[in-house]
Amino acid sequence: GSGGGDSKAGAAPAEVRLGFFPNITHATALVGVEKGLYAKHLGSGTTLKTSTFNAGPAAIEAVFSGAVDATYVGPNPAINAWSKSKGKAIKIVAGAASGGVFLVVKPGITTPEQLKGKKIATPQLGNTQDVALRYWLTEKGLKADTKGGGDVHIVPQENSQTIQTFATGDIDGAWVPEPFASRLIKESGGKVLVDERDLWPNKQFVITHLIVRQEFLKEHPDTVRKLVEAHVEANDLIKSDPAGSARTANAALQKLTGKALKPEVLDSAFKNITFTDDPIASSLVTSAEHATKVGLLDQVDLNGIYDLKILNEVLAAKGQSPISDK
Amino acid sequence: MAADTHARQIAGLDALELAPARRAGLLTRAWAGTWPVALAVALVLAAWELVVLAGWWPEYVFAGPLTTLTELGHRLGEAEFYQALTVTLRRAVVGFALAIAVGLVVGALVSRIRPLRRAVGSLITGLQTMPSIAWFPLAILLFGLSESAILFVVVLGAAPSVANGLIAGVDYTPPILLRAGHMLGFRRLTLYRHVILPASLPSFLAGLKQGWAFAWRSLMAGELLVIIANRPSLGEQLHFARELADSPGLLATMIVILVIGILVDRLFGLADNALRRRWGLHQVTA
Amino acid sequence: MAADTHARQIAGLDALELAPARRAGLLTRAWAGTWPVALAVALVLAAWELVVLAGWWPEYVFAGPLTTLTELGHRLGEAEFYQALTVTLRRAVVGFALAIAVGLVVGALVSRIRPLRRAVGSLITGLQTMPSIAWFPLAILLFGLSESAILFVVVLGAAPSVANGLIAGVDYTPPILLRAGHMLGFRRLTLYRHVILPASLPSFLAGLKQGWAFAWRSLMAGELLVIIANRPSLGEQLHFARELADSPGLLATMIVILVIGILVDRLFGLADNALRRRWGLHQVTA
Amino acid sequence: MTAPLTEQAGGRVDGQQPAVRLQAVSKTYGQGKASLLALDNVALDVAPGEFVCLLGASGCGKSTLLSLVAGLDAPSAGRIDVDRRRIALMFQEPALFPWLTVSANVEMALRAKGLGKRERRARAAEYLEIVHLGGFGRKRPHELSGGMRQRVSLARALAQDADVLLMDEPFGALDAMTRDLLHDELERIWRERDLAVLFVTHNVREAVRLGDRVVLLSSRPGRVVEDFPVTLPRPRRTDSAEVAEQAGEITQRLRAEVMRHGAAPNRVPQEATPDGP
Amino acid sequence: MTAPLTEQAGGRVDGQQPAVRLQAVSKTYGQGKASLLALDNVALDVAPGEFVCLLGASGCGKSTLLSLVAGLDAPSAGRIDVDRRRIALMFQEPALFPWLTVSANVEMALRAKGLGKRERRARAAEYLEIVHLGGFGRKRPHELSGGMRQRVSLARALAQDADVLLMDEPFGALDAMTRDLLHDELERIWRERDLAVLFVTHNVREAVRLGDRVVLLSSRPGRVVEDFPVTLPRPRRTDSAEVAEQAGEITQRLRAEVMRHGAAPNRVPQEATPDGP
Ligand SMILES: Nc1ncnc2c1ncn2[C@@H]1O[C@H](COP(=O)(O)OP(=O)(O)OP(=O)(O)O)[C@@H](O)[C@H]1O
Ligand SMILES: Nc1ncnc2c1ncn2[C@@H]1O[C@H](COP(=O)(O)OP(=O)(O)OP(=O)(O)O)[C@@H](O)[C@H]1O
Ligand SMILES: [Mg+2]
Ligand SMILES: [Mg+2]
Repeated sequence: GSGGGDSKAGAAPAEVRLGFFPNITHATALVGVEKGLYAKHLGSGTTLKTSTFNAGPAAIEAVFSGAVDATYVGPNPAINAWSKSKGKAIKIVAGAASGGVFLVVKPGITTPEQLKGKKIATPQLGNTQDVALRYWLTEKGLKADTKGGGDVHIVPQENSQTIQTFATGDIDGAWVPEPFASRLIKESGGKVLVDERDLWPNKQFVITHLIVRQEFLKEHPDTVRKLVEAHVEANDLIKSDPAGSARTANAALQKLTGKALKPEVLDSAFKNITFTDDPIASSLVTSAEHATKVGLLDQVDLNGIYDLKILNEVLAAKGQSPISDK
Repeated sequence: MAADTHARQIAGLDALELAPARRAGLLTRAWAGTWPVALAVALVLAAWELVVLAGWWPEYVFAGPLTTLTELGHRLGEAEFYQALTVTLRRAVVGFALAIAVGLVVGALVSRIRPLRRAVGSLITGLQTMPSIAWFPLAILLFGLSESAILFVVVLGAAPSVANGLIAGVDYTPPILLRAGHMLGFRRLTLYRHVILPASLPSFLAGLKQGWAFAWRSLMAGELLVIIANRPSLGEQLHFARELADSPGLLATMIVILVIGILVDRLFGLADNALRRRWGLHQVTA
Repeated sequence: MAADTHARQIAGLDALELAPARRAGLLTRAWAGTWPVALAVALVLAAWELVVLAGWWPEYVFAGPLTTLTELGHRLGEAEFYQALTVTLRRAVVGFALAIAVGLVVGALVSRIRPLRRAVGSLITGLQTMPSIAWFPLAILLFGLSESAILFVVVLGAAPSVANGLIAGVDYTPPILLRAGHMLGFRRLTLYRHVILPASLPSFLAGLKQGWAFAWRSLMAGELLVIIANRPSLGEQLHFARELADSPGLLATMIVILVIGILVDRLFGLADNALRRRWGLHQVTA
Repeated sequence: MTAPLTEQAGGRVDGQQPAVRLQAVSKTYGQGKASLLALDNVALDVAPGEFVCLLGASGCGKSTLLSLVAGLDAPSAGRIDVDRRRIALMFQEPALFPWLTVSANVEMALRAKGLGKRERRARAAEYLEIVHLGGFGRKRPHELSGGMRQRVSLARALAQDADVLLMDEPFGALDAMTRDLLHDELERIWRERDLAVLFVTHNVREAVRLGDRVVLLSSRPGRVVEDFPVTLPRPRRTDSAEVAEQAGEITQRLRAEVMRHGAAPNRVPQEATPDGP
Repeated sequence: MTAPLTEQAGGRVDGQQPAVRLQAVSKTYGQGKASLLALDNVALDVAPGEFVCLLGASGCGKSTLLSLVAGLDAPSAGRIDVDRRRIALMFQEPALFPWLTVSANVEMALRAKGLGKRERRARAAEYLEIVHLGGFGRKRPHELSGGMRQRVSLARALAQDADVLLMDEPFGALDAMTRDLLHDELERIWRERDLAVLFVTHNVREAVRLGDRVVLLSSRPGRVVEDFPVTLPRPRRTDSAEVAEQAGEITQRLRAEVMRHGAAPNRVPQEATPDGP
């Protein structure tokens, strides 16, 4: 299906459908939509239609079926979509956010050794945080198998459930993204044992990026360029006015989910996330390697998953240096 | 006379079971209908408050009645709540209506055509056990990100119940009535319309009730499929309340869902009472 | 004799409707039971393959029957599949059994005690419409990360159906049988045991069938609640298949769920046939 | 009008406490305009060991009266006293439990007595033998003919071993032969057990054949219009001349009663007449 | 044994095509050991416009025979031909639709004829009037007495306006008076419409009062054992001496037939005897 691509290659489509999650790590989209940046860049010929998803699978289903043309997602769904479609379905055209992931534990725990025999939650078996935790544990000489056994018991469960089980003492820690990390700290007195940024070169690793349907990219490169322009402007806005952007994002969240984040959680979470146009390709590839190493992913060839040509053109036009897809 | 009077013999529960319903005054009846509900609500609230006061869990994990009701009151004061309610109810009604239509046709065909029944009869229950999320990819493939995708999931959830209710009713139609209908010259469609359908009505109604429950649950899941901007829905609210581990929000949404479920049950109850009155079943158990 | 014979008058569908079931040979009957199913499966596979051949969607979005069946065969060859199946089925059976017990007790009480019915009768349908995910937080609070939490969700999903089935059956018990039971000296519990329960059996069975569907769906959702070490489950597999956008995996899991649903329906079908034979309902519609 | 009848009925009790006593019993079905006065100010006594037959046009309230006595329904006015005894009621329909075999249906009547399973089965077989259905115990109700079902229902009522037996057209669906045989059986059991029987029938000869008294009900509202004592010596035979003669008399009276209501005896009265004309 | 009877039955047709013809009809219920031969090699003709009454002990297969003729069941052997005519069957039970009012129940019989709603209602009212239930049209079946329900069922059967009318103990639950009135009505309608009637009853007088022929069935297996022509001039009266006399004769024969089967006429035969002794 070619969804919104109802015109010939090159011509602007009547509509572009963009997906994102009502989630603080998707602040680029939240701010961009709230401030009308996408609409502005797309111009009058093309209308923006946004779709919000509750999680990665729904977003990928929508991309696969041609129901959206571009969407913000995390690294896992992107790798999935790439490998399941054998490199045919999507391209990553820009990065959006980095960081904002922590291992939060009960106050008593201060060293990795103390995690022995403890239960640690991750958002989902085999997702980036799950892989990161497992890899980190092997580095520290602790064993954890994919079935929940070993020195440390890894309990994959939804983040909301983590909030609850951490409070009731069912788990001893969690490797989770924002805003859940901040909530564990602020609400349940959790302590940060690991800031995942510390594990990566330049303290940078991808948490959100923008993917586009390959077909759409082929047919409407200009429209994608306009999307990327808006995307870059949104990130620039966030960088230049973090406090204001945080409020904008929170207002958008309120609109979408009916519930805004508490100010202290919002501030702390926003501070821990870096918004960047760089998809930090190296972290994606390394993460995939780690996943393979801990036995959660078959060897996957990520070569060609990035198409940063448009991004680099946009950056060049703004006089910024190009970004590598390696 | 020392003999026991019957009034005493059938006292208590049995009197209740067998005595005919005497029409009491309107006020008395209203009161009889209200106090048990009021009492039940009061008991639940009290127990809930007690649990919270016991302090087993922090309030942000398990909100107390006060917090929850405040949250609910807050929501009731906002236009968004009513928008969400309208959107969800509209979807539920449309989806359910479609499911009834589909279920009726499928149930009617399957119940009377033997090879078809052999072929796909069991499939109906099979489909019923299929969780909604399994249909999501197909729904999106077929309908894209549209209302239709939601309705598709709702129909797939509810239609099997409706069909199964009808089939059960048909199977348990008293043979003597079928024979009577046959002798009156009714065949196939007319037999269906004049004999089988009315005779199956009680069972069909039960199927509808179950179908509504399936439809509603499927809807709650399905509303996450397509989150349409500026069109809030109950399913979405439920999900986000949970996603954000927002205990008062979750409990408030649960109350709303419960209340809707109860109201719908009352509607079914009215239909059911009318039916039983017609069939002369109310006299004994009323 | 030029007159129409009856054989001709009741030809076709009506003969099927009204003629008594003649017991045919074992082989003939087996064949009559098999060919419609075989045909249905063949038709579905053919249609599926056609859709895939038409190429509307790439294979990674909507896997064809060959890919899916290969994937399924692959799974069937692995021990993990059988572990998952065992775990899930055990949970389903235990949860369902609990739900039946709870549903029976609640249904029996609510159907016969009038104030209770007024108070919580409608709540049953209310609870039935509550999506499983709404119960997750409560399940965890009450049972921690354990099997019990899963069972809790399953019971809450299925028990209302069972109770509602029983209540419907009780409401539609023919008054004459209640009166007969009363005259035989049965009261309350004995009336229940000897008259009302058996008379409600058809409706109760229908309720059980719906209850199973609810139990199964709740289980599929609930199995994500507590992913326990070394214990794979069907619900988990379904979820992961979707999570990983793994179309063949998802379809294979759906087939497994469908087959289980169909088998369970057959079990219910057997019970139902036995019941109808007893009641003398098979003669006309068989 | 009913007062002398009450005395007449009461007079037959001979000082003994009646097994069943109805005093000024009325029964109205429904409410408002659609209401129907089925029984009006009925007084009736049945002495222990007495066999009372009830006659009346179709729809005059006979079944209603039995279900009031059985306690299945409450009278709208008046008072019903039943001596502390077990009552059995044989309904106008067979009212068998379709999910039980014929034998099990009869056994249900024996459950209340706390008999063992085997004992119950043996007793049920005896009763089925009495109604000439020996050997049909393992069939199910739907496999029986109408008359056979009625006999199972009779066996069940007899098996209850009650002190007061209410019977609503128990032999209506039976051929004359079987009926005669069952008359003998019923009479024997009534004698042996010293039963009080209230027996509804449309067959006047049957009433005379069996009853100590034949009570005639009027139509809509049902009232006791006549109470015929039957003093013929027992055993009586349905086709004997004496029975025929008395039956003829009663039929005359019945005919007059029905005629009094006009050619269409079952028209709904324009208004319920709570106290009669 | 049945061969001469067949001829006797066939002889009455006088060259005309019979409305109903049964030839060597047998019906077995069930299978194997539990099987029961309900009808055995029955031959019977009913001429157009003929009124045939069927007598027999309880459970001898009368209802089975009617449902075979009505086409509700298929014979196990033999052949049933019904002249291209509409058949109406009044069941032994009332078989009313509980969800419909009395009037609507009767109207159902008129639907097949494509009458308009108002016309249907008017006609239904007429038929209810005929069975003396005028004014009860808006009640529901459960609000009627047993005999009233039976009359509604009669009204429904009459309303069908069929050419062949099968009636299974239609007046079993009625008092003698109402019965007499309905006999007259039925006879009138039979005359006017030139109906072929097959009428099951346990009342021998009723059979003689109404029938052109009275056919006697034996018990288990049901066979035609005798075919009495009734030549009394019409109009006849149930309580007339002639009717009583002929009824007496038939009763004698019936009694002999039942006796032939022993005191317990309804014992299950040890083995099904497909071809008779
Ligand atoms: N449940 C009911 N609701 C309303 N009216 C009723 C009900 N039962 C009986 N009636 C009415 O009460 C009157 C008496 O009914 P009942 O059944 O007692 O008559 P019956 O004497 O037994 O007649 P039959 O000989 O025909 O059985 C009838 O007119 C009937 O319509
Ligand atoms: N559906 C059935 N299944 C098995 N046996 C049956 C069935 N219907 C009738 N029978 C048997 O067939 C025989 C004849 O039954 P049928 O109903 O024709 O008798 P009937 O002459 O109408 O008796 P009655 O005067 O008591 O109504 C009976 O022995 C009965 O047990
Ligand atoms: Mg009666
Ligand atoms: Mg019969």
